[in-house]
Amino acid sequence: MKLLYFAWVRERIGKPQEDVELPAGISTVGDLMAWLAKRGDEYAHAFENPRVIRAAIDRTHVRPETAIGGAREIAFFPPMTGG
Amino acid sequence: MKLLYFAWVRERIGKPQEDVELPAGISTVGDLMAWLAKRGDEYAHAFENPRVIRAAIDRTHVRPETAIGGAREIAFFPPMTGG
Amino acid sequence: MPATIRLQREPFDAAAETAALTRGRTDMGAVVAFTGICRGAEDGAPIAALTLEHYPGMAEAEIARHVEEAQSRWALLGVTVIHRFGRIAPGEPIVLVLAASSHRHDAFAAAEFLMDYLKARAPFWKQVEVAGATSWVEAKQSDDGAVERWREPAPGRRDAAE
Amino acid sequence: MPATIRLQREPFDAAAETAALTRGRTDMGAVVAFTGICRGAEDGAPIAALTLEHYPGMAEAEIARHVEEAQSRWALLGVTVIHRFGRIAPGEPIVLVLAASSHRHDAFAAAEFLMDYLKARAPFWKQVEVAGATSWVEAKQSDDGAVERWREPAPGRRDAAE
Repeated sequence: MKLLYFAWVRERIGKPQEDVELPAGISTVGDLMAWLAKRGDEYAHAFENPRVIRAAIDRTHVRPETAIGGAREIAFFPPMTGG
Repeated sequence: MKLLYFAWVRERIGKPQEDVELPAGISTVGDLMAWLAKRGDEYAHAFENPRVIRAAIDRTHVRPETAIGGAREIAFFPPMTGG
Repeated sequence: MPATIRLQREPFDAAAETAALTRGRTDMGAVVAFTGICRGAEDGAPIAALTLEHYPGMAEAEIARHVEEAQSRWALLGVTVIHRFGRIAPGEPIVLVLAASSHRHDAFAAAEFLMDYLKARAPFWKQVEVAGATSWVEAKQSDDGAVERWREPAPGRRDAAE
Repeated sequence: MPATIRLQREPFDAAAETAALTRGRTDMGAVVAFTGICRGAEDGAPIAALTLEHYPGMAEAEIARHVEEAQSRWALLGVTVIHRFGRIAPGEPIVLVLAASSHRHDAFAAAEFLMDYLKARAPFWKQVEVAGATSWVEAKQSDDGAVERWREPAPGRRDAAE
């Protein structure tokens, strides 16, 4: 599965994207964030306050409780500041 | 006193402006409209439905019950359709 | 605050007016431009032209008063209002309102307020030529409603200010 | 309805975009143009530049979805949304929203809806350079509030339609 990171999530993790193999038992976006947070200090820093992290599955905004299902691309980023 | 007419009020009366001497007893804008309506068929036509006529004293919107006071210029016109 | 108010017979250049309002300014984070254009048909009937009559002197003074009101209600950094009179062909611009602010809600609210005002309260009258006949455009009740809603702070917009 | 959506690094020409949207049309009685500009200061501190990051692919798709929503809610005849990314200096334009309609209220509402959406929901992130240091701009709660109000018909605007 392809993961994308933007803005300070990208900066803290230190890369814009990566491919990961998810272990069994990860069914929601929130599960994925909790699992990522344990992958190292840079991930722990990025996901230290998961409530402020926004996520998109296949380029559509989703909530932490959303099931990952057959997602191809999941992105994590801070609240948007466009316009 | 100078009277100004605009749009179909002007067309019905047949002139854009005129100077008039008001007789005694005319104290409000509504009194003036009633007096003007009796000055001839063209005025009667213009003021046949005084409720749709708007008025301004010295370039400020006023209501029929507004006192004429020391007005220099009174204008009568249909509801505005600018913009 | 720079305020430009102009009544004119000639067409205007919205881009040039916007450039004039914003040139050299880095505090204007939001500029709303409204352009009102003469439509080619009214209720399905083709329009040959509009002719706008106005009350010289009063129109300028009334617009200026409403620009001042807009300035007192919203944090504006500049306003331009240009309203044409005389004969206007379909596709030609009739009116331009520019409102510049640091933040978008003030610019949007002021531009819409000024347009609602111009439609219902500014001393202009439109005559329309359809199929060789001219008639005066009737005022719309909805325009009166639109201007009345500004008498109280509109719900849902002031509290959304940035 | 013609809809133009573009993300680009280069500045845009609002006048040329407006001309492209309205050329040859005599049904567009009302055109609202919103331009968002990089301000020269934030909370009193001079800004050297903004840098905008975006999520390619998602940004275009999300904007297109909201243009469609605007089209379903208001009687629109054309919409243009241009959003820049990359480094943007003070005074330079960041975003352009054009909404054309027969009537002004639809054009105003659609432009404001799209801007509120772009501010709070479109996948863009602003980094600001102040005094040699860069930092990510924090999202404003008021922008969330601004976008939430569109979930229900806003009081005082739909009933003022022409």
